[in-house]
Amino acid sequence: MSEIKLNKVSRDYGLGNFGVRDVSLEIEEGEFMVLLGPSGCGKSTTLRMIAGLEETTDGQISISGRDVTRLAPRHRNVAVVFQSYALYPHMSVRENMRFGMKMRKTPADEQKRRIAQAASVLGLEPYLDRKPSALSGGQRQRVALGRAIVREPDVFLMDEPLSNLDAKLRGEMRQELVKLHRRVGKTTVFVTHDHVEAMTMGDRICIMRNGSIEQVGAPLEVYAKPRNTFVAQFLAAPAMNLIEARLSAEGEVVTLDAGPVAGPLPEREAALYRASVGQGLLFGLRAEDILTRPKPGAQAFEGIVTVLEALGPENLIVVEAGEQSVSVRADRHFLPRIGEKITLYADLAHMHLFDASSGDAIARET
Amino acid sequence: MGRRILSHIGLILAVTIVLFPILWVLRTSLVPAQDSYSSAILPSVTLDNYRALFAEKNFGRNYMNSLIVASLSVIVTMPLAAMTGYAFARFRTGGRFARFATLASQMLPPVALALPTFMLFRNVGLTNSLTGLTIVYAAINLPFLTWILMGFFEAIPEDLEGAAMTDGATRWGAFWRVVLPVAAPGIMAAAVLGFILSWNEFLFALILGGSNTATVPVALASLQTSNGVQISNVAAGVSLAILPLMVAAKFIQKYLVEGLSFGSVK
Amino acid sequence: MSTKTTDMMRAGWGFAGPGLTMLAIVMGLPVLYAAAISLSSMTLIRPALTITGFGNFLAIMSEPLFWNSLGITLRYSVATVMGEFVVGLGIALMLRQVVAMRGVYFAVLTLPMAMSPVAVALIWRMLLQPNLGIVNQTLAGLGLPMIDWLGDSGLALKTMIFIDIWQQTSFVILLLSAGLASLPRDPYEAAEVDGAGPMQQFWYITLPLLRPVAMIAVVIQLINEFRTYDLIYILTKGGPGVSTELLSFFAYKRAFQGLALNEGSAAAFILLLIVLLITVVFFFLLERRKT
Amino acid sequence: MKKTCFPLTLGLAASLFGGTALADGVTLKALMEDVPETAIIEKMLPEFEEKTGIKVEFEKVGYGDMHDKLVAQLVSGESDYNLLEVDFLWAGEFPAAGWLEDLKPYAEESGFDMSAFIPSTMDLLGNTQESMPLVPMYNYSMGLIYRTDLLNDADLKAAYKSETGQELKAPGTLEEYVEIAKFMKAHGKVNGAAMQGQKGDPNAMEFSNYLFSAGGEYLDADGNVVLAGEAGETALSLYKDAINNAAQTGALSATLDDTMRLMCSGEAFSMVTYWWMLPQIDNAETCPDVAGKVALSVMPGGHGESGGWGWGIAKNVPQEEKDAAWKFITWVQSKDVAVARAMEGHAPVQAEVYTNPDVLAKYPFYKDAMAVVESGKSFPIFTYSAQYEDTLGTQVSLAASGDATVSDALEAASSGLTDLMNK
Repeated sequence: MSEIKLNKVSRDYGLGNFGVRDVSLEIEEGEFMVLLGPSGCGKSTTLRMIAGLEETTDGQISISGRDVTRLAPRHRNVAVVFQSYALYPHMSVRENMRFGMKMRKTPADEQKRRIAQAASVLGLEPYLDRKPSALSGGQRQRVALGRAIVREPDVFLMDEPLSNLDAKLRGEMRQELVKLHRRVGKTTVFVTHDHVEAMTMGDRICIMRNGSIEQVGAPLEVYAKPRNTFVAQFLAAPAMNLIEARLSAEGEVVTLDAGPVAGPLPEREAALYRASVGQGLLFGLRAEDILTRPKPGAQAFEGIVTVLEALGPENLIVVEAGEQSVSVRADRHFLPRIGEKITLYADLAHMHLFDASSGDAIARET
Repeated sequence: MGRRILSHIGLILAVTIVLFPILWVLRTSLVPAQDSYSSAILPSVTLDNYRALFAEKNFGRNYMNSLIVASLSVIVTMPLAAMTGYAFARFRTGGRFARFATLASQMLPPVALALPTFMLFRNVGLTNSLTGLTIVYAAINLPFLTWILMGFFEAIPEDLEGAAMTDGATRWGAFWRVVLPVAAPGIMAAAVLGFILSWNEFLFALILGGSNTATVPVALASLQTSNGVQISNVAAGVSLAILPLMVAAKFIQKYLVEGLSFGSVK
Repeated sequence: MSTKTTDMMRAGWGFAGPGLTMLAIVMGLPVLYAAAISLSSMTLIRPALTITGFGNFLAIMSEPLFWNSLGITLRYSVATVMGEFVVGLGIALMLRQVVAMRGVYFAVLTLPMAMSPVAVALIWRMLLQPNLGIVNQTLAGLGLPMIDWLGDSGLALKTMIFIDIWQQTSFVILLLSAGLASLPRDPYEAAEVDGAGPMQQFWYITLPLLRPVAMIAVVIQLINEFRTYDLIYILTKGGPGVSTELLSFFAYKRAFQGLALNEGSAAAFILLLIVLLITVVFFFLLERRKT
Repeated sequence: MKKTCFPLTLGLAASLFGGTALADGVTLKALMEDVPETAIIEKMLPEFEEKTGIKVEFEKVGYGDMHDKLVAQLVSGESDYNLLEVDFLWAGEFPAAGWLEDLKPYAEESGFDMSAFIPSTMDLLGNTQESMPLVPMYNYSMGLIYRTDLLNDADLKAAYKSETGQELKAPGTLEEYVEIAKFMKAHGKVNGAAMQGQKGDPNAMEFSNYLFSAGGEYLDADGNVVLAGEAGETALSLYKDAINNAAQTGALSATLDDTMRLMCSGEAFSMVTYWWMLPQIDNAETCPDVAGKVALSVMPGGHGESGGWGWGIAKNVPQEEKDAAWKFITWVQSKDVAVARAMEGHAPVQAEVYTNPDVLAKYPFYKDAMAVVESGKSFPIFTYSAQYEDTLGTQVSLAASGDATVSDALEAASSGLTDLMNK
């Protein structure tokens, strides 16, 4: 019932300066939608427009089928968790949580019940009477969450809520948020610039750039089928390797010429990409699709190791191949020396091709 | 170490320069009138100067007037200054022009304003009343306090109001329940400054006031008569005039520094 | 122009409305009235408000005494504000160095701010009384010559500048202390690591970071000093000769003693214009940095 | 005329809080200088109220603030102050601006005896055959107060004799006075003259005494400016000489207050001042160093500066208040009340008070005082008297400090006077 619909929504700052332009998006009831993008891409603005904190200059926003475009934030029944947490510094944890219910005239015993419940879920019981200034970052984060939960809003809106936490805590909170979402089951919009958060938390991801949506879809689907180089590169670290390439055909055989990686395409890929022969292309391959051992259909090439990052579970290697820097994700036992010349195998079964001028993916629909 | 000792020396010097005149005034207020100008430190001590001030000069009334007008004007002006400062800080209301025009309204010398103000106030029956003086002070202090408070509000994260508004508060509610309490130190600092300004103002108090509404500075100035300055009474009056601010110094200090530093630099 | 944020604009005017309305009525009307007077033939003897144009401005600008007052005012304001700033900054920095007694120092050093200028002038008049005042008595006691603080035309303005600095520095100390208190710690640590000494830290970190507060302090004080009136009124009445006749006192004399309300107002508006010009420069420098 | 443009809010606020008390019957309100003279009258007010049913309220402020406050009221539609205390310096300005009721008809109608007032006190306030803007209230004419003990000191006498070939005695001319004052400073271990050289009222008044003593005038009988004559030159030269060679350090910033303290502490031989300063200095309690050693005389040349306050009635008040104010004036200046005030130390303006046996018994020096009052000459009284005081003060100050030559300063003071009179 509490789905969100954005219909050609824009935020015009004047003088042709748009924060968000013509964004249309449907978020389903109970869905966890992640808005992902680099800073300044309009994701926070979009979120704030849903909340009513930012004016929508064009288009419509509806929540639960109700047009809220011109409604004040307080009439939208949404809860926002801010990056800075925005806890009321002059109120105790308990009062922070109570504030929203007080504003909505929730009965007192109901207030008490919800605060107690949220506090127990979030482990905040010992801190209820403390001021936010006496809490650690993680605790504040929980208070901000608690404050949103007790309100029992139609929609949760979270604006980079984890970015002020240290790495370990961030990982834990990620999982807790997912669990929480499963339990509460409320429609959630989550803004982040961190692709890991996006991949692990979202039911769907909406990737934005320059005020527009680039791609929307389930995490793995987007990962597997990025619509363009921007999405392809943004969604992973190390970013997808991109190499200028050309295809040439000779009878049935389609040959790839992407600098160091050159050779005939496997049969399936050959069929898929035949149409692009002669075009200016970008050849894309994720770091994990470059293998250290031969495999049928994988094209061998050589490179000189320039960087080796042993992460423990895996090693990240950068090699210099021809003029190209290529990132490789290798297993932890593969430990070449810097400067060593090694042979690698590009698994062309997982290759991507993009148009060199537009950056759009060459359709690989079968 | 070295630097700290040098600082102490410098500060003690500064304190001496500031304190000596004040202590000398206190001393002058406590010696008989004919010893006002003697260089003896305390030839004899008397409270006659104070007694005369209250018995012959109606200083008690002046003191009450000053307290009333200074307090009331602060009470009137603070909400207005807070709201205007908030509008300037958050909504950039009126842009630079409004900000500047507000400040510019303070730049005309009071001597040029006193008579026009008197005439306008006279027409609505607000001369010779504490109400009129309160309104003038509230207006005089408004721009300065607005500017000070603007600094505080700029330093308060906007998300706080966002949180309050999504929590169900109106814009006004967010301001009232969240922004104001958070800005409390700044508000206190501004209020103290407003009080001091009103407490010390002279020209408008003189022109707009009457016999029953004379404030402390007017009373002090009236001790400068054509047949001599009643310096011992002046000393007593000055001592009493700075008394409330000395008594509250600790409190004032705390709020002024805490309050002002909150907003002045981000 | 932009077509945006009518909602925010409405909210903004809603908040600013009451204050600005009050300001417009209580301050704005008298300012307009005074402006009208400055353009009229209104004197205390003939108090009809007949607009005659800029004659009053031309009249006073043709007087050497006016230019004398203007020159003195500029000198006075620049000297007092510079003095207050340098001394104030020095004291604020020293206050930062010490721990013990800091509260006491601070309380004393900010005390003059709480005193009415009328009271301050009366106090100093008493202390500097040339024959019996404690200052000259002390000098005499030390075998030094007595100094004619306010009666010597070469010295009177300097004495007034000193007295003004004595009182007004306290406000600058307050503002700068507050500014210093809110400076971030990190840049100093970074500078320490980079090998910067105390002087360099002051020059390259403290001063630039303090700039916004310092500019506010300077602007506020400039506005204040340009309008100085109470001090002259009680200390010198503009004398000896015309050596301390600041413009605001010139305007006052013209309006109330000379009964030429119109010319007095004109002088006041010229003063306003000068202050306005100076503040506009500071103001836009300040604003530009913010955005 | 402005009424229409007032926004409702102010009017509303006014009607809610506005606070002028409405009294039954007439209440007289006067702005008075906050000095003992005012307190003396204030104490007697219940008597007047009992007699007439008219309530009188005094609002007391400092001299420097009175003019501006009065002006603000008098230029407005209706003055709060109906009874006025007016300094002689404003006696030209106030009638010229049409702020004062002409009191001549009142005096004629009520048969109030104006001849009792010493003529110089009447002239001082701009009263003529044709009109009477003000009734004298209080006098502050100026004379010379000097130390008799120093004049009679044998050593000084001898030294003076050997230096000048003259006897040391009370001076008969201005030159002699300045001579003696300089001598005292050189030999007497005291300042020869305690001078109030602050620019404006103090030095203008002081210089006037020098001018009149030297036989000079501001205006001749036909109203022409004659300040820059030979006598003027002499007076200003002597004044400058006195400031530089006879007066105390800091004389150029000194006011009455400073001179009084100097004299009181025994550190000056003489001062040109208001005659009623004598009892304050000749007071064993407040000035033990000099009590019994001081005397008052008319300025050495025979004429000093007159000064005084007058009672006036504001024009912009209702008639019943004007009548009440007149009633008050006739009461407060009636013979009995005037004597009673004098007994408390109030400076009289009527000859018979000076010669009243009770008053003389209490204040024997009143016969000298009356001479001072009677011989007093007046500063020019016209619309811009107050401004002229400043113009003159500025030039005197410039000349005395050496920033202008005597003749230039005199010329400027003279042309300043001409300009203002023609304005």
